[in-house]
Amino acid sequence: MEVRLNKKTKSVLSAVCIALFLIFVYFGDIMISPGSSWKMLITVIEKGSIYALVAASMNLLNGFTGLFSLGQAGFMLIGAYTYAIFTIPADSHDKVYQYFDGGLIKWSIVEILEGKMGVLGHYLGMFIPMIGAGLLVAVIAFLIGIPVLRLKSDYLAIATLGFAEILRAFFQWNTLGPVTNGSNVLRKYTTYNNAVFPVLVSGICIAIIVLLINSTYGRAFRSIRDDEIAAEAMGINLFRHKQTSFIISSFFAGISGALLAMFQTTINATPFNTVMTYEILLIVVIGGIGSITGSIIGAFLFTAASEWWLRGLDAGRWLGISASFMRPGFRKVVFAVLIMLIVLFYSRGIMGDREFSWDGFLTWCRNLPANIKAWPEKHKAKSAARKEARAAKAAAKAKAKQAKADSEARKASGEALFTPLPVADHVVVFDKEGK
Amino acid sequence: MKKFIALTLSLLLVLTFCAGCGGGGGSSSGGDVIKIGVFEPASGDNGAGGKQETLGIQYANKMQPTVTIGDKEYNVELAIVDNESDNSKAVTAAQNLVSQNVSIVLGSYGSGVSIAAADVFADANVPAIGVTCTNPQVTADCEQYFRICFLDPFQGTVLANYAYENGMRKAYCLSKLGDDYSVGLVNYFVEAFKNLGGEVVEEQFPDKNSDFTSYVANAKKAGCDVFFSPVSTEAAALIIDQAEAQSLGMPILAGDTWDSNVITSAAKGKNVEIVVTTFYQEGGNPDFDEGIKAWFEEDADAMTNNGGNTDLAAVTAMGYDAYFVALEALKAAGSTDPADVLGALPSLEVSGLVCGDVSFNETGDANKTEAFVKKCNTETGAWEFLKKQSAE
Amino acid sequence: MGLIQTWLPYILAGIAVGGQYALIAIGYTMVYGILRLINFAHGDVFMWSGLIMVYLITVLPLWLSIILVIIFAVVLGTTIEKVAYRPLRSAPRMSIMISAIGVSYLLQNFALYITGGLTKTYPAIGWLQKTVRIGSATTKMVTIITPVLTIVLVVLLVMLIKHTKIGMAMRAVSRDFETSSLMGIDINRVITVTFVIGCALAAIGSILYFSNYTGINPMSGAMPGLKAFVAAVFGGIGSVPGAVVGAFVIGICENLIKGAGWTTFSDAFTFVLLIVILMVKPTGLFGEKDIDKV
Amino acid sequence: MDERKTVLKLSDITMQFGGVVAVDNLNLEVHKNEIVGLIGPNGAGKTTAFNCITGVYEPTNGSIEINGNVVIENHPQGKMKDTYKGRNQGKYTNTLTMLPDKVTKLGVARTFQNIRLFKGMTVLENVMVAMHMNQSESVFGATFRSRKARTEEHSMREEALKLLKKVDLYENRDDLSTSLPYGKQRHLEIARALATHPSILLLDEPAAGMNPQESDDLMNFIGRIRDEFDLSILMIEHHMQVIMGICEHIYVLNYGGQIADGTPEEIQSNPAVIEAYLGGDE
Repeated sequence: MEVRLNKKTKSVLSAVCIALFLIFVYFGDIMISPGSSWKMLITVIEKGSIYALVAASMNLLNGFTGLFSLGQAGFMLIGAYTYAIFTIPADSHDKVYQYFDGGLIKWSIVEILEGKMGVLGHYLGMFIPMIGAGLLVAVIAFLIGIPVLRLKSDYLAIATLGFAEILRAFFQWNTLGPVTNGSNVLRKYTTYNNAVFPVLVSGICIAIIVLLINSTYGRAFRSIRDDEIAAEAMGINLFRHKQTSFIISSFFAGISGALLAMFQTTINATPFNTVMTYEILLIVVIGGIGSITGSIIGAFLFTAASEWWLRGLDAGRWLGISASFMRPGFRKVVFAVLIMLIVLFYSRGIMGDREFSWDGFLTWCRNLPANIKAWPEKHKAKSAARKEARAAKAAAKAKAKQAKADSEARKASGEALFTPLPVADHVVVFDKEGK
Repeated sequence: MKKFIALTLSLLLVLTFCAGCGGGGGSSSGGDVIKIGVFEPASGDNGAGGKQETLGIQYANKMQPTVTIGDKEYNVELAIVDNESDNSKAVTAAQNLVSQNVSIVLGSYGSGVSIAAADVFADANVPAIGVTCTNPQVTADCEQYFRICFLDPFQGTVLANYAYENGMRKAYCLSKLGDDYSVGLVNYFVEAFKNLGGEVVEEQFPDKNSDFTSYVANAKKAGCDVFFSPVSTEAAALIIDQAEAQSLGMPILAGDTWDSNVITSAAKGKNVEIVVTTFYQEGGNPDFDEGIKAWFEEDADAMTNNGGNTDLAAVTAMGYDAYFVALEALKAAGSTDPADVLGALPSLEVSGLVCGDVSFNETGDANKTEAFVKKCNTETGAWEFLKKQSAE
Repeated sequence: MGLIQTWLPYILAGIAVGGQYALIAIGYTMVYGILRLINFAHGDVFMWSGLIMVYLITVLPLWLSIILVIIFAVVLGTTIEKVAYRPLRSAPRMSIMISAIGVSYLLQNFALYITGGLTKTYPAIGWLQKTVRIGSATTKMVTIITPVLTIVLVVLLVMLIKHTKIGMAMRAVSRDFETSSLMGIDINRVITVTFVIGCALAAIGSILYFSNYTGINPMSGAMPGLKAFVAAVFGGIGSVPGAVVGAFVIGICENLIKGAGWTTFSDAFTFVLLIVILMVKPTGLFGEKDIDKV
Repeated sequence: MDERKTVLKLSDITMQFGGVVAVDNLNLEVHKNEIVGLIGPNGAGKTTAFNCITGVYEPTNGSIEINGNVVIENHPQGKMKDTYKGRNQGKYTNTLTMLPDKVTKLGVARTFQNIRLFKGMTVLENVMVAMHMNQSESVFGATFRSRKARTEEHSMREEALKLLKKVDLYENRDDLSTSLPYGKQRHLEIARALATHPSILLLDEPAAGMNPQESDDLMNFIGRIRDEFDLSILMIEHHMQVIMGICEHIYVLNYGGQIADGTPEEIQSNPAVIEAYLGGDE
């Protein structure tokens, strides 16, 4: 059974769902008391939406353009710092830059605009440095891309990883202290006051990414992912398109960095290391490489699991089970094992390369009862098939063993060792790149 | 099919967790239980120190598991979260504590995570007591943050004074890139040392570095009189090792982090001279010393968390004190409501603690005027008390 | 003369750490040569070898511990290959690399759980940690042993690759994976042997490295691992002598940079070197050019 | 000889990899609306020649003219100077290179020996990708759906659908490209190449793996598109029936070298060709 809705119904449905979600987040943040465990849900939504944006931006590169880049944390770092540096209120500079005589930049965009335009200026003052952060990251990505994007897959990965590490050292450099505060945290900068802010900003940015992917450029990116040589033969300038994708992805990574800075309220370069990049990559993998919906789901699941649901595993009590082996660190082991299981057995992730659609969702819902009913049958059939396969394998093994024993016996009896190789008239040479 | 199973499973998971978390949080906040949050690193760079500090709190909780507030007796439950020594994880970890409805929070070891979490505590109006985070920024702009230890400007000056008084004129200062504790303390030390007329060479090492050969060589090359490196214990052990290998030939000076059995066991049997400033001198309160050592002996987990032996770290004693300060605050507030506890803290005066009496000044810092100076006896692998040093 | 005296300690340290990187880098370069896979978990195998030593030495004599550590590393490495890489052999390149990152994440977190995040002190292996004097510099015995042992092992390895049947098979597989499998070479066996050699060398490297820098924590493998990989790229991936040369260059440069006062950028330098070499000579010092088939 | 305009001309093209000469001094011409065959045993260097024309490889020596302009030219340089084994060293002095996408923009489209469709995309999308280079909207305009982007997208879709109708793939337009049967995948690859508006089409073994009936159809198809799209075609093929059936001129390669060229009749009776294919008597 398939469900097909017309376009208008779908738009209305989507709009209603989004509006409801935003209202829930907005009032949730205001009304839920900090002492309630549901507050954690809001925190997870905040952080999850930020990670969703950076995961989507990484997916644009890895999943849609086929560029294996590991520089995301480095780009977030620049975004976070750029935003923070320009929004620290003037009278906090002495405290924040306590070792650097109040720093070099002694004003805040937010304050300047707020003085001139009031509340509107306040938000404008937040958006300008945020967009600025994205643009600066884009410029840096442009520069980094010139040498790096000519490299092949894994060299590209390791080179972008290297750049991220260099950036980190650079931002902690004492000589730049008057701007970056060296090794010390940046804080006191303007942050949002309701969780709906990051959700909304990430949502808009992800929508733009989706629009891009569905445009003619998105098609060109996907063709590069599927087959670089064929794409080039279709007149697509590889370098230019890779660069475009890299710059746009970095722009959004920069924005999400700025959002993360707001979420954390303090920023330090240390956590923006390879582990952070790996986490983002794992979110993309869990969700499905090549699915933006998947990245979003993955981001929320990842954040919720690691920051909330599995915390009990560290404290020794989880889902009513308590055991002495559940001590600090156990959560991360369980988590890593889960990720390995996904990578090995569900390598396509939750969504594969499919996206959410109302038709698909409703069809799935409608077929759910039937599928559940049919499940035991199917399972039985499957396990039977598996059993058969196992038996066949065992038989083949036994046969091979027998053959080997035979040949040993023949060898022992002095028969000629020469067995001609089967002559293949057509040798298929696979592509080494595994394209 | 596989996908379908996976989806249902994850859906189920989500539901159980939501239900579990929601229900669990609600039920435990009632009754006669009061929660104290422990915001400490159990992993990452400061994992070792964080665990030792937590041990002090746990031991105190074991000794005094109840508190009478008003007329009612409450069982004290510790809600421990791992902030992973990571500023970005600290925020959610702190939020996690707040959402468990804790009345007061203790911690953290390491100033960076405390600074990062300060806003969460401020938003929720939950009071926090820093145990050994010495960076002035922790309490400076946060009304909710108090602390029971001395501050870096004080400690830096004390160390500089000690160095200068003992005839050291040129100091090699090594801090860790991106670590606000060591960078901050070095900064204050340098300031004070230069004021006294000393000379300094400053260097920083990057994250995850384990090769300190060149730093030791640099100190020797510069002809320094003292090697000042108030870094985490992880790096400390490696520095001591290299100092021995290259015959450093000058004393190593460090702050409170080095007052740990990690250092003594690393230095044992080696030809190095290590001097630290700290909060507590073993033997200052024999009852406490014996009690906690006995606990280490009987509880294998506690022993492991203490680094495998019963040597006592200053941060453990501080953790112990912090717990009692929290209890006093609860009693003074006469309520389990975080806001009331916060109101009671500024005027609180607690005596009878193992590391000296505690009262808070207007920024919320403890009024402390002296630090203990200790030296490592490399033959016995134990700390020897040298003197009390003030900032004057 | 004065110049040498000043710089000798740095050069000695550089040679020592370079030798240790070299032993790790061989594992990277051989695996990459054959599977075209950056084995991100290799640095963690190295870390685990160190960790296991810490636990073994408490109950067993030194010689037995060393042997067991090497066996452990080999078993761990080949198991990783079997469980995490082999099922994905026909999957896209990116999947297998992600699997490698996942394994690395798992190994680190498991170590975190076991050690409780505390730094373990590596046991003192007798005379390896003895202090010796060379000219103006004092250093540990291991500093002098490392380069010698490294060179000996590498010579043995190169001989193995050049003159034995399995070595020939390895060269064939690294040249052309599919064709050599059509020629009747047991690919899986070659890959297993590669992992065995790589991990055994990493285990020996871990003994030397941690004798020199005696603290082990779950992240101890990450940085040496990355640097060793850079060394492998520098020397030309797939080339064993190249990896060794690259490792020594990186080790020495890193220490000289620290000596020159640029301590903030000592790690960043490694990556600058990587990017420069990839720009100027993407195939590394001794690498061979790969031609795409269309 | 042929009075028609020369659209593609290879002069002394030599491609040497290390010490192996894959293509040795190839001279070849394709005239307007002509169908030219390039044949030879396996490993004779036919596909390498294609790769030189399309800019995938840089030839070691020689020059390539497209529509009368020299667009690729090279001569042995650097280390190759001493190791060069081919002829005509010193005849060429310029170095002109061109990336594959530029060659395609000049009107040279190609298909591949082992089909290279975009696996994750539908049939329609595969064709639309090939039209991407002719659209002029910037990435911003395209993302935010400017009026221009919408009209261009619309006309691209219309044109692609029209093209699919012509190659009998209209019904399959929303299928994944890899789900098509083998023969249709070949058709799609050709349709995709046509979508770039080429004047010269390079077909690399279009009939590989086809039965006689299918190859007959293919022959008709190639002839049809030649007329309909006003193309000149250069094709590599092993099916002699196809080659002899539609090619006006045939070039034969063996071990990189050019051993013969001429009309199908001439080739069929050429002793060198027979020897190359059947092996001469010792």
